[in-house]
Amino acid sequence: MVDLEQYLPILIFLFIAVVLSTAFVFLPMGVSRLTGAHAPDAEKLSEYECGFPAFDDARSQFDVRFYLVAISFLLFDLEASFLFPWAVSLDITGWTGWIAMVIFLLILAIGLAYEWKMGALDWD
Amino acid sequence: MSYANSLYLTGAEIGLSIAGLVLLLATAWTTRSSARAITIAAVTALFGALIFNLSLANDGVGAAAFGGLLEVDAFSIFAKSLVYIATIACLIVAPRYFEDRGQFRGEFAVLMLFNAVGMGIMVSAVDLMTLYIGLELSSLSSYVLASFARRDDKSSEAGLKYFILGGLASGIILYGVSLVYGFSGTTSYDGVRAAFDADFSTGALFGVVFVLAGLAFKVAAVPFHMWTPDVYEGAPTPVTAFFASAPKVAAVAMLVRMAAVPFGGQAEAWQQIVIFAALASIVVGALGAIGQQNLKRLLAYSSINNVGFILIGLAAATPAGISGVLIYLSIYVFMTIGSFVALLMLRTEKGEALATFDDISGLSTSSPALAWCLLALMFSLAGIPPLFGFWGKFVVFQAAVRADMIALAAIGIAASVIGAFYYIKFVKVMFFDEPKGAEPAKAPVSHWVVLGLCVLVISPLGYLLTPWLGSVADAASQALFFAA
Amino acid sequence: MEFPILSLMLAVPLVAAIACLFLNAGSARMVALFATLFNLALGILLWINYEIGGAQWQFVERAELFAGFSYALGIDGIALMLIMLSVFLMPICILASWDSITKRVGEYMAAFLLMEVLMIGVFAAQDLFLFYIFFEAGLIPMYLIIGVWGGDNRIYASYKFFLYTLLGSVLMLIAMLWMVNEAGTTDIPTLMQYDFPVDAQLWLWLAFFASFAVKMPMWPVHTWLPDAHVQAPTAGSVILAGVLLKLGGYGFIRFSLPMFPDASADLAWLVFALSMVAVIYTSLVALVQEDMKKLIAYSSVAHMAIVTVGLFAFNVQGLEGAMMVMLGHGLVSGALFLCVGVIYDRLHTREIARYGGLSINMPKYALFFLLFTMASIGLPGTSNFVGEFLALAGIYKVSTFVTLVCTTGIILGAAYMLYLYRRVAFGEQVNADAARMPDLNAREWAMLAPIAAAVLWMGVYPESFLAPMRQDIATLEARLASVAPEYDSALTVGTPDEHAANYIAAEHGSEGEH
Amino acid sequence: MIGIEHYVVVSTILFVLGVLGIFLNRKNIIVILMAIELILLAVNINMVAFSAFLGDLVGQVFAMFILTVAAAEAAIGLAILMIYFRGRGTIAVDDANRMKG
Amino acid sequence: MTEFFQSLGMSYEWAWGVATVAGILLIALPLMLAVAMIIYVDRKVWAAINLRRGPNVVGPFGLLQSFADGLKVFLQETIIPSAANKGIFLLAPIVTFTVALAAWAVIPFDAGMVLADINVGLLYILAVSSLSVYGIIMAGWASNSKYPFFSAMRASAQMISYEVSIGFILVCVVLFAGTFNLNDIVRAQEGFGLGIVNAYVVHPLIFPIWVMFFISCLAETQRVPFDLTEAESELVAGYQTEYSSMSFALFWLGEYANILLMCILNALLFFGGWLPPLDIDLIPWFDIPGIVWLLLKAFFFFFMFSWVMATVPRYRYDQLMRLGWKVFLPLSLVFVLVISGYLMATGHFGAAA
Repeated sequence: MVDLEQYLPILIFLFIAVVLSTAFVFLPMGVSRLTGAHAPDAEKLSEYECGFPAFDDARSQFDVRFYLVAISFLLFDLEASFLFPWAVSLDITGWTGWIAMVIFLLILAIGLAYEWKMGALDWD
Repeated sequence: MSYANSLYLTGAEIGLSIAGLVLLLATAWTTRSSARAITIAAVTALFGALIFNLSLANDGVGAAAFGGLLEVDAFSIFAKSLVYIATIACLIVAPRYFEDRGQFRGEFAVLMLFNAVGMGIMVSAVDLMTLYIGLELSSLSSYVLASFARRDDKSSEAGLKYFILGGLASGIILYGVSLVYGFSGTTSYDGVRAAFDADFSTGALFGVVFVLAGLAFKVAAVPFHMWTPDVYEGAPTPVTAFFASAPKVAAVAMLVRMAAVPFGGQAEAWQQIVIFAALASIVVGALGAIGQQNLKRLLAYSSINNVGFILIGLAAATPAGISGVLIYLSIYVFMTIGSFVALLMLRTEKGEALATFDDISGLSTSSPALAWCLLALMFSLAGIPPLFGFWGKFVVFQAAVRADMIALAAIGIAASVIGAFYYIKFVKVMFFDEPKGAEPAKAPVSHWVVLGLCVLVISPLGYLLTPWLGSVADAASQALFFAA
Repeated sequence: MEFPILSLMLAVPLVAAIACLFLNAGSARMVALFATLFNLALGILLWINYEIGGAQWQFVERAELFAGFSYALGIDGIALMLIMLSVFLMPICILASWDSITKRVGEYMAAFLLMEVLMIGVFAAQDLFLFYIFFEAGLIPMYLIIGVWGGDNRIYASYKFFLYTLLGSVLMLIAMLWMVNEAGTTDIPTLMQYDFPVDAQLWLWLAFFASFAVKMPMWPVHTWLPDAHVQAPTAGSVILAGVLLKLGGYGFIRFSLPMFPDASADLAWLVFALSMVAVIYTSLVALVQEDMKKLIAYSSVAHMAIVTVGLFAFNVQGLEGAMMVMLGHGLVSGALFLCVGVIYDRLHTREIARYGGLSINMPKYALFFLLFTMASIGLPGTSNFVGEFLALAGIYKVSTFVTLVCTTGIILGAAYMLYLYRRVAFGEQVNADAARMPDLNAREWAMLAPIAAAVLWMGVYPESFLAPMRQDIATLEARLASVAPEYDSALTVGTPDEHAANYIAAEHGSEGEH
Repeated sequence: MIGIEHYVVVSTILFVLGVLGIFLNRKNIIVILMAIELILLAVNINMVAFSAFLGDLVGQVFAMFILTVAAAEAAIGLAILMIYFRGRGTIAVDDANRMKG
Repeated sequence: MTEFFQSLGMSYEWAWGVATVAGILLIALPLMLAVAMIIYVDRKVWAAINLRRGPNVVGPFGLLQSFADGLKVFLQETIIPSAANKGIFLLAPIVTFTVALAAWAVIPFDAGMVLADINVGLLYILAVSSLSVYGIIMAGWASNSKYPFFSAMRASAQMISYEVSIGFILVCVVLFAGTFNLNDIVRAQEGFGLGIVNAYVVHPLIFPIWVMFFISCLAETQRVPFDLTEAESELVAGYQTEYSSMSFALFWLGEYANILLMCILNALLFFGGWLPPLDIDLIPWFDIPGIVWLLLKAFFFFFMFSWVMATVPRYRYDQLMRLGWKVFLPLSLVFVLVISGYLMATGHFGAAA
């Protein structure tokens, strides 16, 4: 079994970090009320668009390529996750493991090549 | 066991994968006009795989590859051959359909190849992990295939629905698999069987139920059939033909292997489920089809109906039943591909599909040959002798009767009469009604060849195959039952 | 191995059928006629070579196929007679459709030839599943015949025909599967000797009954028949009434009775009850029909009810009578449909009221029609008389009541048939167009005359037809002997009265002593 | 101490939530995709928990495979959803009704 | 540290708890201090290269400039735009900053001087740094305003693009080290170069991947020349446009904390971490604490960050993506193969393996 105790400090760290950053967000709100800096008005609260009122919904459609990047990332990053255990056990799996990974990466590379050629990686 | 041997046994999959990858690059580096050439190359590769696969029947039978992840036995060779044949047929008829819509691209063939690889792994997997990989490889490419006609709203909706319900099915299977793994401590089929024989707890039962329910999704058995009509209707027709044939064969084969090997010792646990699914599928498939106007939708219900009959063979839980399932599957593949190819040929000069009963009314005068082929196919689907479809029903019911499930057989076969109602409606519309719609355009030779072959197989001449088919199917089912 | 004449009889129409699909109308007709005539010749050859009193199963052919399936053909006398009936009617059917069918002639002829194959196959099959395949396959051509070439309401009729029959036969299939599983053979002769467990027999019998009762057709599942008849083209009706209905009777005699004797005995009351209802009910219905074909169709139901009671009388007379009624009815009802067809071709209506006084302008036709009407009623000297007499005699042994009811039915039969004849052939010629109809032409002569001859032959010298069947019926009776019911009107040999009216002298009885 | 049952219960809850998310959700298809991911997540919890409990690595390897396939599945699902959206202009569940019968 | 508190009479559990909290504070508070100082340094370096003076008013040499800025934003009004999704809007900076802090939990400052000595430390860092995308995308989405939205899209696309190649690069390092434990990775570098240099980077196969890593770090943290997310001429202030007060500052803090983390990682993974540069006791530098070495190295890398910022023009977005997907990704893939092949061929695996 893994020594899970080592992870406890991380949990505590996370907790403290959350408390800290929450405090940073909310404290100034209180402070500004005390100092009187808190004075919102409609103009101030409208979204920023170079002085114009917003033309249309900010969350309009966006370029499909962002989405392609997201998908590519998803795939490549997860394929990378196979590399991590492989990397630390290469001495155990030996040439078999190496060849298997070469094949795997080759397939991955073919996918990349296809994407590349089909223009999924172009931004212009 | 050497790697060379493992690689040899999985030669078909490896070959197809390499072909798929090479063709993928080829599609990228050539223009769209090369799609046909790529399709031809894919067909060639599949033929090669088919022949190689058949050649394994002599020297590779009963061998496990990669340390017991995959097994090449008579069963897997049988199922794989069927899968390859179905895939080849669908590839041959696909180009015209997509060209009519200006959407034919080489990726179609590539996806089909990968799908074939996935299905090959599915049917020969003897480990839950390989099974999952094969299943997903096949499913993922299927989702894309379903929405391949991108500019068609229906196609994308079909793809979406197939994806969602397919994903759900995978999830359910996986959940079951995780329970099976947890309660047996292993993922190998033999190991699971041994563990279950020793101790079959409630949790394990849940696992089995989940796995079977998920697989029922994949084979479109009631009560997990609701995606089928929509997907079949929406997907491009060649893809629908494919869905109704190859993945169904693979899923059923996988289900059979699952039921027979890892859960083989717990037959009484799953038999009830299978019986229910079988009867429900027959009835729902038959009733649902009544009143359908869209031909593809009708055939979708027909496929649900047929799955019911297939499951009757499985419900018998005997080698004869499994053999019946395989025989039924083989005949079913030809029937269903033939039917869908015939639908594909029902197109106007402009390439629009003649999709409803109104469109094919009086077909026997405008296109007699096609009408006669459809007639044979429909009667065969209805299981009327002397067409070959009868033989499939015959063997599964024989198995059920031999397993002392007379009530099951009686209800099932009586329900088949309901199914006959809409099959003969097909005939009625083509032969008895006056022509209303447009005449179908001339179909390409490739379609005629595929259709002709299918009709030839399901014609009474098909019975010439029975001795051979029977012995092969028997051998295949024996492979399963003695594997454990 | 002797010459495979049965296979040849199957092959000839099959080849012709396939050929017809690709031929134009004229040559398709010729091919069909030639093929059926050739088959008729083969049939005669078959009859000539059939050795009466020889082996029970003759002309046996057998080829093992697979999974216990075998291609096994062979006939006994019963099958021989029914095959003869089929091959005899076929050329007549082809002739009957010579002019009246104008669309898709090739396909039509193909369907008919296919029917012939299947009918011969059913009667000749000696393998259970082979029988089933032939039996069930008949659905397809018949469905097409009714649906494509039928009348206005053909679709409804074809559906009804198809689904009723299919439902019946699939239940039979299940029973067959069970039987084969139990007995371990698909060989019909063996199964006929096999004793199934008594409790299982009940279910098996019911399953077979479901199929044969629909085919027969028995009340209340007869409703497809009038529809199918009315809508089918003339030749379709002929083949339907002439041969297809006999499949039910043949099924009883070949399967239900010998294979499940106990169940047959136990359920004979059911058959009797249904048959009695059928005889009376359908006769009454026939009386009020306005449509000629429908009338004849209902009369068929009544006649077939006589067949069923005859069969379930479990004695030689009943069985022989049932067979004779089947043969006779096959000819007569076929001929009656032809008669209807003849005038239908001229006026295109089957409404009785549209005709009248045909004996004036169509005397030859009226003569034939009269002969067949009389035969249908069962006038002595015609085929049906022999059959009905024997059947009723057989039933009389079992139950007086049933006989009484059935006889009433026959009387009713006389009523509606004569009523029909009167309305069509006699009376005033109210309709001008009907009055202008020409008499029979040569083709129609060629159709009707052979049937008339056969009807008379059967009526005058039934022995030619009974002889081949005698031994088989005896075998069947022997098989049934153990379960034969108590006769409620058993004719026992009486002791002569001591003092009869014409008594002379007992003392002089022993003249020999002197 | 946290035993195997706790993990199984959590995964079961997640699984049921996922299934319900698919069937009860009448708004947005994206939510359905997330529900599918949730199911796979539940499976992974099971796998890893069992693996740790049994001291058998196969479960964790399996979990890796599931993760990867889940990613591929998500990618394909989003791609299909995008095609669908382009054609239809909506991703509301109730609007997926081009086929009826 | 636990022993120290135990010696004060606490039970083990209490001692451990207090020690852990103390450790965390010992990391977090100096980190925030360091961030403040590093912002100052950044501006100074930049100014120096531009031949300006930089901040020089508040405190000696302007040293307190960052604190003055901090105080100013602290006292500002927090504006929450009316169109924003309030909850997510406020959550975004919290997530960003929390994540930025959390990564530090596994950084070893000296031999054994680490809060959580987990054996998959590198993986943990990779995982946590992936999470930072969430803060950005949440901010962009919740603002419900065009600039932040586009900026967030850009930022997340950019970050994930480079994360892929960072993943492969880290695999290369792991191949050499044979472990994911950061401590062990550092130890594995002891005397790596010809027995005297304590750094992976001297290896001809590693040097190129370090270059890639460094550039990827710039992209990952949206530093010049990859600062397209807040390219002022295009997107105003990027995804933080709608933020004000401390919420705004938290993004900055988080960003600089990440930058520092990257500097430290450079040092840990390629430059021997807390080890002295050479494994020879030339001057008695073995006596210098490891943390000093580490911070020195990290500072050097930070100087490089600033240096780049001051001298390199900004990339276009298409060039940025091209570099990530078409250059770094294939290159790093090739390096994975080459390095693993090389290691297989030489049998030269990491010490810890």
